[in-house]
Amino acid sequence: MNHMMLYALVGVGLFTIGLYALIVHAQLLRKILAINVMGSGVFLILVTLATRHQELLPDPVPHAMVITGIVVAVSATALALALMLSLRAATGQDTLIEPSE
Amino acid sequence: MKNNEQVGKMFHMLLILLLFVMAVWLGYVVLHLRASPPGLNALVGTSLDTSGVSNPVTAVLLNFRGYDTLLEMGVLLLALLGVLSLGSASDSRETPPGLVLDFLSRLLVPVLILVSGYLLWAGAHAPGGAFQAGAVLGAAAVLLLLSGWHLGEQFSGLLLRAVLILGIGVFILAGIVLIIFSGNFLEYPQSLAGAMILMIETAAMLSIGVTLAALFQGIAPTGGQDK
Amino acid sequence: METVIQLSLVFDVLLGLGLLWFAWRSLSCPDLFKAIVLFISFGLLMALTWVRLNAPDIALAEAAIGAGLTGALLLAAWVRLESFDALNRHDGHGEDTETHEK
Amino acid sequence: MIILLPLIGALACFLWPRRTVSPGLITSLGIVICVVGLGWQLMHLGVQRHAVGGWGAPLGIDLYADGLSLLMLIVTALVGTAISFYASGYFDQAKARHFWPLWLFLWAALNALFLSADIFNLYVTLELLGLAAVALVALAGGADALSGAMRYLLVSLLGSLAYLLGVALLYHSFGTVDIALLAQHVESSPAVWSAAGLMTAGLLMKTALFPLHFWLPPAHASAPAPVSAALSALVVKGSFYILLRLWLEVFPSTGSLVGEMLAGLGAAAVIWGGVQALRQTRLKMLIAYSTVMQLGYLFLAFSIGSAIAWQAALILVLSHALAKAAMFMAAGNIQHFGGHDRIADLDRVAQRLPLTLTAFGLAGVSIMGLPPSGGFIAKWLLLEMSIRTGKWWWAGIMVLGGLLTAGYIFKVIGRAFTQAVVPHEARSVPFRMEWTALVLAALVILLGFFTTIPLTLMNIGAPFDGRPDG
Amino acid sequence: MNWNTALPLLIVGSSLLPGLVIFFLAEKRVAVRITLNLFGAVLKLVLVGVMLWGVFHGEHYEARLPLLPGLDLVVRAGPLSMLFVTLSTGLWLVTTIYAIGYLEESPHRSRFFGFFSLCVTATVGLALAGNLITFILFYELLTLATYPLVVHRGTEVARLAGKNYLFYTVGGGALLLIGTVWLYTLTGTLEFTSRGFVSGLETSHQPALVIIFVLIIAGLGVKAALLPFHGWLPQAMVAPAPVSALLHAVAVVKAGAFGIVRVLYDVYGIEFAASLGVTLPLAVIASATIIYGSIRALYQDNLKRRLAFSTVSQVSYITLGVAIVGPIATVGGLLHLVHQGVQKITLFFCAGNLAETLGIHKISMMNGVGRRMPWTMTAFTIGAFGMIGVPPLAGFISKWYLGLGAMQADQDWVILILAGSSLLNAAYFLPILHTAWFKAPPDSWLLERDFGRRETAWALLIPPLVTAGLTVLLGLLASAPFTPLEWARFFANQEYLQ
Repeated sequence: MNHMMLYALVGVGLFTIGLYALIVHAQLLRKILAINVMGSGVFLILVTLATRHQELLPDPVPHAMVITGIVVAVSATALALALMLSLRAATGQDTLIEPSE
Repeated sequence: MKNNEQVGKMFHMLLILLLFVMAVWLGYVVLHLRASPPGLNALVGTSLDTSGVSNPVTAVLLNFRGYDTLLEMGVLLLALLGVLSLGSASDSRETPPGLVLDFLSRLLVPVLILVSGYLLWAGAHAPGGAFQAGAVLGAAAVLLLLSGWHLGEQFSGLLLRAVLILGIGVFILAGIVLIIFSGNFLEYPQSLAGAMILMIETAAMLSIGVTLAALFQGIAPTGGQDK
Repeated sequence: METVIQLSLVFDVLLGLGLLWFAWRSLSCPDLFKAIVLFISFGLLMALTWVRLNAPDIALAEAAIGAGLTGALLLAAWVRLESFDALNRHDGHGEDTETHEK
Repeated sequence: MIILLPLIGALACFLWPRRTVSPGLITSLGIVICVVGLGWQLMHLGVQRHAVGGWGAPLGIDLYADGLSLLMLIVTALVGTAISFYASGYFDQAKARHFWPLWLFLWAALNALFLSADIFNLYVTLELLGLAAVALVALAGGADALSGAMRYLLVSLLGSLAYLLGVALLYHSFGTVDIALLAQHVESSPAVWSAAGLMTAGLLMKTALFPLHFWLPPAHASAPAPVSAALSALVVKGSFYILLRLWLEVFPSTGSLVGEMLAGLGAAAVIWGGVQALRQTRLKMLIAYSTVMQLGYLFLAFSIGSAIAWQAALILVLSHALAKAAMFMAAGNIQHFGGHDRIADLDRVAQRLPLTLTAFGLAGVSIMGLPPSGGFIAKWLLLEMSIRTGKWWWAGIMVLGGLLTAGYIFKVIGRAFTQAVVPHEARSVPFRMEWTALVLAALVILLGFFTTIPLTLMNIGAPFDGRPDG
Repeated sequence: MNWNTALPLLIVGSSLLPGLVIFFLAEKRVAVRITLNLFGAVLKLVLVGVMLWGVFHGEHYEARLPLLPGLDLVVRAGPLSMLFVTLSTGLWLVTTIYAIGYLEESPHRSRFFGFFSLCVTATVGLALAGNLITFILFYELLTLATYPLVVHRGTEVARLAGKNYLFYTVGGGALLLIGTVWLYTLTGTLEFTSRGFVSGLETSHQPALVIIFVLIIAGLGVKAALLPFHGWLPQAMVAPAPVSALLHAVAVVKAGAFGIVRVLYDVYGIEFAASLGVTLPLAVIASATIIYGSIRALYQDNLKRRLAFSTVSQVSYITLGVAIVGPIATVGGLLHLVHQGVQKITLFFCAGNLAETLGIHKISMMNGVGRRMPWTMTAFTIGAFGMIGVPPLAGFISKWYLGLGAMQADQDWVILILAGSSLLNAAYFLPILHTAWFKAPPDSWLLERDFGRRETAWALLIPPLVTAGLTVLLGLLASAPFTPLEWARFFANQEYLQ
């Protein structure tokens, strides 16, 4: 096992930090950042695990997956931001609100 | 009141504890995965030369797992649809650009466009490809938007939308045509593979770029926050 | 040879810690704008990491999309949030005033 | 290809926003035809496997269709068509131009999901599904809807990330993301267990099983009626379908403990959802909680775990989809009619919207699990199996749930008969909106008599016999 | 599908289809609606007549629809079903006529008659049901179809009554369902068969069987208004008179009683049930209900409520009769199923007439009403005497058989019950008659409606007279061919291996 695995651990760390922030922070922009950090963590794991033993060319399939993932992430982020803004416009606050009776 | 705070603290502690356990466990798992994963390396290697491109990643993205990419572009477009449906995108008002920004954009945009073109072309054999290229193109467009230039009427209409769906449209079209020819969805005939992939990529790049830009405009302050 | 391994190891450790630290800061620092900037730099570090993991394609994608465009989007959103606040501070011209500031 | 058609439709709608309705309807009819075609194929040629790009697993992505997927596709086609018709009467021009592309995207995502045999591809479809759903919820506008949508989006992103991490672990343990291949290679190991945990957790989050249901009611209740129908009837079923696939085929059968756990949560969901539904004062909230509850029933099958129990769960999926769609449409009519959905002053809807109330009532019959209805058959089978396997406590839960359901359904119907304190001015409800709801409700009643048909369909390729003990 | 399969379906359908059509009729299409109703009712009656003839000559009528693997929907004709089908069909016809008269120019008649037909469909369906699941299906359908009738008035009171009604019936349904499913897991079949299908099981299952029996009987007991579960019945009185008449004379209550008979004889088999030792407790509960109902009836001033409690008590005669192990008692019970129906519907019709023509709801307001409405009160009197069991009326016959049966099965305590309840019946009916006939009428009735020379509308007057006539005939010609007596005997012979 080579020390690339370090990045796998970093990935786990990012995933955890993101999850924590996602739960504790009320502010939406922050939640969105958190989600993105989590995503990076997952991608990191996804790729790192492929390089467990030194090969010449790394396994391209995870790479492709990660690129897909990144694009998905940016799309989701954009949508989330737009939602946040219109929510902000509608309620005047940038946190979630409880449904009114 | 005080009591509540205490409870809140307790939950907080509990949460941290749980997450910590999860992290440790996951760490253990990733470190002790089965020693020799088969991976698809070898397989990709062998079928690479029939894929029409020499960059394995592009091969996977556009050929082996092209279907994923197709759906993924769906996701991108979908996000845009969502943003538009939220109605925050509107005709942008002229905002006089900072001098620096203006200069920057004048300087950078052509470069960026060139770069994207290169990335697209290089994608076949070297790192790069539709997404990176599209992203760079998008970046260029964003710069333009920032520097006050905005999508004119002639763009906001049918034409713009046409460009937006160009990528996925071409993709689907190719797929269907290929069903007719080779019986399988998105199964490129060897000889044409390279060309078709390039074609799809070009379309994809354009759409991705414009989509990203549009996304930006949907959110950007120029998108008329008070109408 | 030994030393090269050692160096790379040190480099990796630093990079990893850097990632974690930036992530943590950007998620915890009180000022939103700072947070976004930190996030963007985090993205750039990610790109670096991808290179290190010899995944240049991802590196490009990350730099262009992950750091670049996401960053742009975030900043844009932030600016608009600010502008909302500005509006509220003045005369409360929101997109719809009646449901404003309940 | 069933997936492409709605995509193309969506693009068409996006391209020409002025005239969205006609392409939308045409597309939905087209999908129905395709599904029928696929059904014919399955019945005569058996299970279908299509290698996209001609590479085939593990390198490429496979599409796979057996009875299970077919049934889900049929449900989607039925409800989807109904929703399309309903929506064509529901939205005004401005909203319609946004609704149709999104809705068709959603539909495409569902079809893709039910046909995919590749866990990473499933991830992409999940995202497609999630984003489309969120955007549709936000379509309603207003603080509630937007907040609901936001919460929904965050949850669904979190869910898919957990799922993706699971995929990563599986891929690196076995070097493939194809379900069938995984099923061959998979063996118990910490990695597999964490993967199972992560994916299950992520999917449960999207399926809104009891403790993770918090996001569902606000989202489903605040969305526009046709969207609520789609979400409650179809979208949550998507992630449930993946769960089913994974536990039926991929993960080691020693998941019985997990099964018990899931069933326990399901039971909790039944009770909690029922009680909450009873306490609601707004019709759509009530229906949304009823969804939480009905989803609970599905998970009881994880404990009982025999082939028949799975089939029962599927029947329940089918009938719940039809019934719940009908209910939300009925609620939509009522809201459109009285301008509100407060249960307390429904104000004699029974007299003034007889068709709608009939639809609501019939759907209610199935939700309550009273004969004659699909819901009854499903409940009967589940009861039978739970007693046969000696797990009679589930039977108790089901009966209790039935009573709770009856409670909240008739709470609504009773109000519908009586005069409200403050009478409301009424707007007329479009003809097709009333009839669509009614037709769906009638279908679910008919299903009570012709259950044998879906039963035979879903057994093509015997998706349930893989793991007798679930 | 040949005639023998079609017939039972036709009988069920002959009220279902008109019902469904009626739902969609515009409110003012009175003529169409009435013709549809009557057509359906008459057609059904004719078909039933044909079937009676057929069954009597050993024809076998049955129709199946596969519901699940190994579980069919079955409608089948047998002596017991014929008894109940004939009763409900006959009474449906008269009630329809009555209802048409009763509900003139009142709102939402389409809805009313639609559900009304559904009710009868359900009743006939569960009478013809060939296995337990079919029975349950129609049983629940009945619950659902009656609810809108109970809340028909749309008042707050009506809503609460409906709520209460559901609380009982749906709960009962749940018990019934779970019992049935459990039974199914043990036996693997639910087909009604003479002398039951569970007796084959090995003895290890007997405790389970007892519990199941309790569950199912409790479930049915709710509708049959057995003692702890009778609460809904008096409250359901807010419904319009035809509904009360139908609910309490034919559909709901009888459905419960009928179900008990089915379970006792064709699921468990009376001898086997006796060997399980469940019949005696049932008989005791029934007796308790009889006495309790009568006593409660004594204290009601509201006419319909008094009738309701009388129903509570009278219906339990049926349960009592069939719970006494012995052919004659069985015959008595079944006879009462029919006779009580005919008599009680008469009484409700009359009560409706009083309310409709003179606005009388309380007994204390009935002074001398006999002179104002002689025909109605004659019918009422006949019905009342029938209930009390005065020879030669119908009620006497059934009670007579009950008594004989009790003796034959040497359960002499039952005689006491019968005697006691008859006394009580007398005690709560005779005062009514006395006030009606022998007290001086007030000079004006509140909200009286004038029908010229007739005391009230024809549609309201004919039905009670008809049923009263039936009461007499059933008493006099008890032993003529094709009477309920004969069918009851027919059935009893199948059930007991003498």
